[in-house]
Amino acid sequence: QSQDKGLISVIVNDTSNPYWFTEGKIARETAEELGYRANVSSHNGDTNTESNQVDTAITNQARAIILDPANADGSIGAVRKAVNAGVPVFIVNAEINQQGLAKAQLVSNNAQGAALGAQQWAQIMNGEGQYAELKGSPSDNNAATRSNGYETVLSQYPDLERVAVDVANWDRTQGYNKMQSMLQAHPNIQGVISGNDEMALGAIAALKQNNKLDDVVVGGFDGSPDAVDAIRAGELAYTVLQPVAIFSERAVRMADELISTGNLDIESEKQLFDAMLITPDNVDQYVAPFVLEQ
Amino acid sequence: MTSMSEEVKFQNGLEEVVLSARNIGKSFGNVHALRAVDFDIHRGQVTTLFGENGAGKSTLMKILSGVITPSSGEIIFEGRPVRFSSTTEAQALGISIIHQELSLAPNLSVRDNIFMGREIRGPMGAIDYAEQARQTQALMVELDELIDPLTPVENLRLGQQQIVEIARALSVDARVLIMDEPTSALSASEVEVLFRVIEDLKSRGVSIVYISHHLEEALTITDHAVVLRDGVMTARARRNEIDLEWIVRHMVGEGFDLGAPPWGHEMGDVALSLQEVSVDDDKVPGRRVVDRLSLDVRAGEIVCIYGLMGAGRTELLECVAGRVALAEGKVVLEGREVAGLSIAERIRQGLVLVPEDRQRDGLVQTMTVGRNLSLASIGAFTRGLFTSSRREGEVTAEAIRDVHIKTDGPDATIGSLSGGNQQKVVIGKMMATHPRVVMLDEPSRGIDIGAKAEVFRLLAEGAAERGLAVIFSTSEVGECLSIAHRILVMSRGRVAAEFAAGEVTREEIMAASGESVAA
Amino acid sequence: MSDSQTAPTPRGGPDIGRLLLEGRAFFALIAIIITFSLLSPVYFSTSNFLTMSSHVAIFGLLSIGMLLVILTGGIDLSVGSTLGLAGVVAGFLMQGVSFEMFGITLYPPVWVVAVLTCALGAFVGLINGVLVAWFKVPAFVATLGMLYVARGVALLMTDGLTFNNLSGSEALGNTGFDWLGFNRLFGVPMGVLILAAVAIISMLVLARTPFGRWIYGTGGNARAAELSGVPVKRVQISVYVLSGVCAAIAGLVLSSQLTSAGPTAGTTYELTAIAAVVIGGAALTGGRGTVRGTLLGAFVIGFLSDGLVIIGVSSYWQTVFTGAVIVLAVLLNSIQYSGRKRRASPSTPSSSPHSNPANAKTNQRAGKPATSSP
Amino acid sequence: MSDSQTAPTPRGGPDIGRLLLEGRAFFALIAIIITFSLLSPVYFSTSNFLTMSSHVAIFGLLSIGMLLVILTGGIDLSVGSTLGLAGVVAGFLMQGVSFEMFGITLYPPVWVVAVLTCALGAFVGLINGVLVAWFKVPAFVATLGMLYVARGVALLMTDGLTFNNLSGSEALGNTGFDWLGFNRLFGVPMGVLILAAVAIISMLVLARTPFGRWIYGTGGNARAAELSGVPVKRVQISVYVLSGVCAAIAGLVLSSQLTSAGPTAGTTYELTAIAAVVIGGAALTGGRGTVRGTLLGAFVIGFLSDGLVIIGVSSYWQTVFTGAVIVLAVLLNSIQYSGRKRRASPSTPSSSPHSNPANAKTNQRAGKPATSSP
Ligand SMILES: Nc1ncnc2c1ncn2[C@@H]1O[C@H](COP(=O)(O)OP(=O)(O)OP(=O)(O)O)[C@@H](O)[C@H]1O
Ligand SMILES: Nc1ncnc2c1ncn2[C@@H]1O[C@H](COP(=O)(O)OP(=O)(O)OP(=O)(O)O)[C@@H](O)[C@H]1O
Ligand SMILES: O[C@@H]1[C@H](O)[C@H](O)CO[C@H]1O
Ligand SMILES: [Mg+2]
Ligand SMILES: [Mg+2]
Repeated sequence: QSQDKGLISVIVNDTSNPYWFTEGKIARETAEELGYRANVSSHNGDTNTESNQVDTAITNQARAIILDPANADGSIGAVRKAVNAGVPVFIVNAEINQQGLAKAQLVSNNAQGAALGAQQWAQIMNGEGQYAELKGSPSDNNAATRSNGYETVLSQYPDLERVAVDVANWDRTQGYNKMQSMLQAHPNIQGVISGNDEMALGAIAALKQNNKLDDVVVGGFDGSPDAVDAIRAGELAYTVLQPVAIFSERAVRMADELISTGNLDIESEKQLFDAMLITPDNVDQYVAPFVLEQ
Repeated sequence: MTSMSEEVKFQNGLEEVVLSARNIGKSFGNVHALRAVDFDIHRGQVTTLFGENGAGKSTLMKILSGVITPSSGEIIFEGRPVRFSSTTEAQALGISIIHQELSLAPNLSVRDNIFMGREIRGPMGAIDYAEQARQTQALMVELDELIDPLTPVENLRLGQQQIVEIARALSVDARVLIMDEPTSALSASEVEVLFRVIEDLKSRGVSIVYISHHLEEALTITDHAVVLRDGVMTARARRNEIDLEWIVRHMVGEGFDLGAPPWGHEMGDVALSLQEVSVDDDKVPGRRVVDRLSLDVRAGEIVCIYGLMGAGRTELLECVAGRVALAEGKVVLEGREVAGLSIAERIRQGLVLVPEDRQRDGLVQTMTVGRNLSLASIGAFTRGLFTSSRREGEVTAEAIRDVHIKTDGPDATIGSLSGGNQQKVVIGKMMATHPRVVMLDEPSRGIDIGAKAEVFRLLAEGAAERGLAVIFSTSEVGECLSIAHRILVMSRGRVAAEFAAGEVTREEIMAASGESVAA
Repeated sequence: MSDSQTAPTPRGGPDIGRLLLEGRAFFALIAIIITFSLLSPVYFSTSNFLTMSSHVAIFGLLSIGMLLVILTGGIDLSVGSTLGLAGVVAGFLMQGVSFEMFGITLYPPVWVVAVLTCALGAFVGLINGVLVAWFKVPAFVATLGMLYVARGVALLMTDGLTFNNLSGSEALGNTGFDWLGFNRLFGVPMGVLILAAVAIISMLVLARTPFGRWIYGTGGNARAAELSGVPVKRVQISVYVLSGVCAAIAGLVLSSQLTSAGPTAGTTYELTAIAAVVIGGAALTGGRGTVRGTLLGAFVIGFLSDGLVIIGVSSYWQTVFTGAVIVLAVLLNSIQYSGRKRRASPSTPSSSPHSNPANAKTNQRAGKPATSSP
Repeated sequence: MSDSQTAPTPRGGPDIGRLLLEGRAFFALIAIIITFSLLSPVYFSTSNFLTMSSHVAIFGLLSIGMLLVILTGGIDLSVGSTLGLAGVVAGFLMQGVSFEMFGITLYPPVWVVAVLTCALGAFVGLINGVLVAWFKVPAFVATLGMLYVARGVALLMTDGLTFNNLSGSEALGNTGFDWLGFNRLFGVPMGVLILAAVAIISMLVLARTPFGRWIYGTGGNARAAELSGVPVKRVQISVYVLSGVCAAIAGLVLSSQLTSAGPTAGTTYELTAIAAVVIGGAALTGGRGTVRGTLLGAFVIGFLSDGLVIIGVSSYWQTVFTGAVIVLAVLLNSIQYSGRKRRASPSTPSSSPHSNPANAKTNQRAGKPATSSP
C-alpha cells in the first residue's frame, strides 16, 4: 500500500441503490488493495453528470476509469472523450452500444439471467395464471434485455397471461404504488415478475397490505441483500444474482494489469458473467452482499 | 425655534403633556429626516402637525409609535423616558397610529383586519367571531359607514379602506391616537364624520395627533399647531393664535398663492371628445359605473371633475386611457377615434393618465427615481436599437427640475422619497412624454400645498403655452375653484352638473354632487 | 369570491352550492372519476377508492404542510427530502440505538420512534423557518438548500442502503410500526385516517384560531400584519416547523406502508405537493387557499395517476397527462375568471381596479384576480 | 444598492470596487476556487478551468433564460425538460426526416437543425408565455405542467431511447453537429463561447434597450408598467420564449458535447438554474437581478460541484455541500443587509419604513429590503 500507483476513478449510477453501492464499494476496495487511490462518484443516470465526471477524472489524471454507463447510447461520447485523453475505460454492469472504445465491458449476462429467472418463475407458477410485470427505466438497456428475456421464455406457456405491465423505474416506492393500482385492475393476479429486486420488494409490500402475498409468486432480479432477506422470509420466490461483486473486482484487476504491464490479455472486449439463481434452497450460501458461495 | 415664553406657556396649567419627543434626530444613511425635534402631545387635545412633503412628519410619528427607532433623542411618556422596540410595545402603552400608506391585509375581511393581532378569544382559545363582528358593526355605525364586516378589504374602495384603518385605530381604546393623513381618500362628508368622532374622543381624554395637507380642514379641529420644515421644528402655537396664512408662511415661506385659471389665452380645437362613454361594473353585471357620459375638452382648457367617492371618476379616466374596456360610446382624440388602441399607443398619440393610486399604479418600486421618470418616454431617448444614457439623463434631470422633486438624484430609490415627492415622480413621468391631453386622477392626494401649487402651475403653463388639454379629478372643492376653466360634477357615473369657473360657489358644487353640505 | 379562494369565513357548514359552482379542483376530480370509471370497470369501487386514497394520503399530508407555508407567502421545497430523512431516522431507531460506552442497545417503543421522528421533522422545519424569518433568506433558496442537505444526511445515515426490518419484535417491545401503514379502522386505511385527522386539525386552526388568522394576515401583507402586532417571524417559523412535521408524518406512513425506509424516498414529491396546493386554489403569493381545496388538489393528482396505471396507459403518456391536467385544472379557473373580468377590462383581466399594490403583485404572479363578484 | 441588486446602470465599465464589496456570489466563487486549489493540485489550472467552464455553459445558458423570466416576476420550471426535448428533436432531425408518401428522406444540414431546434424551444416558451400572460395561469403551475408534458413528449418521440448518431455524414451533407460541443476557438470550448455570446447579448438587451427596461418594469410593478405604456403581456410572453430558446441552445450544446441525445437529459436542471439566478442576487419577486450576478451564480454551483468530484468527496457529502453552499451564498448577503439595516432601523429589519405593501411583500418573499440606505 505504500507505493502510490495513482488514481482510479469509479463512476457508478446511483449509490443509494444497494446494487450500485456494492459495485462502487468493491471497485474502490480492490483498487486500494492494489495500491491505487480510488474515487467513487455517481451520475444517477444523467449522461451530462457522467460526462462531467469523466472530464474530472481526466483532469485528475486518473490511470483508469471504471464506469457503469448511464445510457447505452448516451454514454458513448463520454467514453470516447476519456479514450481520446488517453485514459482507459472499463465498462461494468451495463453495456454501451459501441465496440472498440472501452478496453473491456464486463456485464452480467442479462439475457441468460432473465431466462433463468423466467424459467424458475414459470415453474413455480405451474405454467399458468395471470401475472403482472414491472419494468426498469427505459433508458437502461438492461430493462429491455430482461423484459425481452422474460417474454421469450414466458411466451412458451400459453396459459400464462400477462395482464398488466408498467415502468416503475427500478424504484421501490414506485413498485409499491403501481402494484397497488394493478391489483385494483386485476385482483386475480397470481404472479409478479420484476426487472429488479427493488421493484419486487415494493410489489411485495403492496401485496402484503392487500393480504394477497400468500397467493402471489413474486420474482426478482439482482440478488440484493434485501431480496435475499425476503427469500428467507418466504416472501420472494427467488432472485437472479448478478455477480456484480465479481465483475467489479475483475474490472479493477484488469485495469491494474493494463496499467502495470501496458497490456491486457483478454479474448474479447465483451465479458459476460453468468447470473445465478438464488432460491430458498441455496439462500444459505449467500455470504456477503451479492456473493453466493459455490 | 420656539421662544422661551411659549415654552413656559406650554408647560403650565391644565395642558398636561402625555407623550413628548425630546431632541429627536433620525437619519437614513446621509439623509437627515429629523434634527433635534421637540414635540409634545397634550391630553385630550388635537395637536396638528403641518409641513411640506418630506418635512419628516411621518418619520416623527413612526418614532412615537414604535415603528422605527430614533437615531438620537428620547421619548417621554407621562413623565418617564420610554423606549419602544416594536409597535406592540407602544400599543401596550395605549399609543396607536393610522399610517399614511394603508396597511391592511387585502385578503382578509374588514372584521379580521380590525382585530388582526388582537383577536378576541372565546372558549378553548378559538376566536369569538360573533363578538368581533358585533364590535366591527358598532365601529362602522360610529363612523357612519355601511360596510359589511365580512367584506374582504380588497373589495373596498380606497376611501373605505381608509375608514377601516380608522376603525382599527379606534378599536384599540388608545390614549394617544396618531393619524397620518387619514382623510386623503375621504370625501367631505366622511371627513365630517371623522371630525365628529375626534371631538368625541377628545371629550373622553384621548390625545390626538393629526397630519393633513388639507390645511383649512385641519385647522377646524386643531388645538395646537406644530410646523416642521426640513426635519426641524420651525413653529408652534395654539389655535387661537394662528390662521391659515401663518401655517403657509411657516411651511413654505412668504407670498404664496395657489394659482388661478390661466385666462387670457386662446382655446384651441376640441382635443378630446368623449361621446356617450359607458363602462360596465365588473362586480355587478348589467350595472354601469360610467353611464353615457359625454364631454369635450379643448386644447388649452383645464377641466376639473368633482365627485364623491364612487362617482365613477376613476373608471372614466381609466377607460379613456385604455386600461378599462369601453362598453359603449366613442373616445376621440384630436379627431381620431382611439378606442381599440392599447395604452402604449394612446400614450404615443399624446393621451396620458396619471393614476390615482401611486403605489399600485404609478411607481415601479424596484426602480430608481430616474428609471421611473423615464419609463413612459423610453422612445424619446432610444437611438436605433439602444437607449442613450446621456439623453436619458437629460430627460430625467428635466423632469426632476420641472416638477420640483426633492431627491438625492436620479439614482435614489423610490422608497427613499416622501409620499408627496413620489406623487410628483408619477406626474413627472407622464409629463415627460410631452402629452397633448393629460388626465390626472386626484393628483393632489397627499402632496403639500407648495407641491400642489407647482403641479397646477405646471398644468396651467402647459395649457397656456402649449395648448395642453387637462382633465383632473379631485375631491377638494377648493381645487376646482382655483384653477379649472370648467367644473364637471359627476355622480353615479353621469354628469350631474357643469359649471364655468367663477360662476359657481363651493356650496353649489357640493350640492350637485349629492353631498350633504355641512352645517 | 369562493371560500376556496380567500381566507375562509367561518359561517355555518360548507356551502355545497358554491363548492359545485366554483371549485375547479372539484370539477376536475369529478371529471377524472367519471372518465376512468367509463374506461375501466374496476376504477369505481370502494376498494379502489380506498387504495387510491391511501396513496393520496402521502401527498395530502405533504400538501397540507405546504399549504400552511404557501399561505404565509413562502414555499417549502424540502418536504420530499424531509419525508425521506424521517423514514430513515425512524428505520434507524427501530433497529435499536446502541450506546457503545455503556455497551447497551435501547429499543425505543414505536410511539417514541414516532415522536422522535416528528421532532426531527420539526427541527428541519425550524432551520428553514429561522433562515427565512430571521436571516431573510428567500424561502425558495433556504428550502432548496435543505432539499439537498436533508437528502444528503439521509444517504449518509444509511450509507445509501434501505432499512428493511421495521416490524420490531415482541421481545424488544417495539412492535406495531406497520400499524400506520397496514391497519384499517372501519375498513379505512390508517394513512387515510391520519390524513383526515391532520386535515381537520389544520382546518380548525386556520379557520378558528388567532394563529390561523395570523397565517393569512402574514401572507396577505406581512408588513401590515407586523404593524398590527402579529408576531410575523414566529408565524413564519411555525409554518415551516408544521410543514416539517407533516413531512415526517408522511415519512412514517410511507415507510410503514412499504415496511422499509430508503434514503431516496420522496424525491420530487415537493413539486407534486405544490401542484396539489395550487390546483386547490391557493395563490403562491400567499394569503389565499384552504385545506379543503388542497385536499381536492391532492386527490385530483392521486386519482389521475392511479387511474392512468389502472387503464394501462404507457408511462410516457402518464407523464404527459399529468402535466396537462395540472395546467388544465388551473386553467379552468382562470378562464372562468377572465371571462368575467374581460367584460370589465379586457386589457388587464388580471387586475381589479380597487386592489392595493400588494394585490397587484399577487395578480401578476399568481395570475388570479384579486377580487371577484360575490 | 449594488448593481447586482437593481437594474444595471449603464455607466462605463463594471465597477470593480462595488463588485468586490457587494457581490456575494463573487466572494463565494473566490472562496470556492481558493479552497479547492488548496485541496487539489490539479484544480487550479487553465485546462481545468476551461473544462469546468464548459460544464457551467449548460447551466449558465439555462440560468440566463431563467433570469429573464424571473425578472418579470415569473418562473420557468420547464427549462430542464425543454433542454431534453430540444436534444431529442435535434437528434431526430439528424437521423433524417422521411416523408413516407414520397418515399424520400431529407437530411437537413446542421444549421437548419439548430434553427429548427431553437424554434421548438421558442414554441415551448410561447405556450408557457401565453398561458401565463393571457390565461393568467400562475407561472409556477403553467411551467410545472410543461415540465411534465415536454418530458413526456421527449420520451414518446424516442420511445425512451437515446439518439446516438449525431455526427451526420459527409455524403448527406449534414456533418458538423459535434462542432458545438467539441470544437474550440482560441483554445476555448465552443459551449463557453456560446454562453459568453448569449450573456453579452442579454446584458446589452437588459441594460441598453427599451425591451430590457420593460422587463424590469414588468417585474417591479406590472400595473404601473402597463399604465406607462409597457406592453406587459408581450414582454411576459417574450421572456418565456427567450427562456425556451436558451434551453434549446443548452440542449444543442449538451447533446453535441455528449454526441448523443437522450430524453431524460436535463432532469431537475431547473432547480439548479433557479439557484444560480438567486445566488446571483436576483429577487424571485421580479424587478431585481443582473446577468453578471447570474453568471457568477452558475459558476459558483459548477465550480463547486466539479471541485467536490475532483477532491473525491463522497456523493452523499456532495449533496450536503451543494445545499449548504446555496444557502450560505445567499445568507452572506442577507447578513450583510440586515447588518446595515439594523443600524438604520433596528426595530424593523425586514421592512423599510417607506416601503409600501408591494415592497413589504417583496421583502417578505425575497428576503431582501426593498430599499437600502445609500
Ligand atoms: N427609509 C428611508 N430611507 C431613506 N430616506 C427616507 C426613508 N424614510 C424617509 N426618508 C426621508 O426622510 C424625509 C422625511 O420623510 P417623511 O416621510 O417623514 O416626510 P413627510 O413629512 O411625512 O412627507 P409627506 O407629507 O410627503 O408624507 C424625506 O426626505 C424622506 O426622503
Ligand atoms: N371594490 C368595489 N366594490 C364594489 N363597488 C365598487 C368597488 N370599487 C368601485 N365600485 C363602484 O364603482 C363605482 C366607481 O367607483 P370609483 O372609486 O372608481 O369612483 P371615483 O369617482 O373615482 O371615486 P374615488 O376615486 O374618489 O374613490 C362606484 O359606483 C363604486 O360603488
Ligand atoms: O443491473 C442494474 C440493477 O438491476 C439495478 O437494480 C437497476 O439497474 C440495473 O441496471
Ligand atoms: Mg408622510
Ligand atoms: Mg377615483
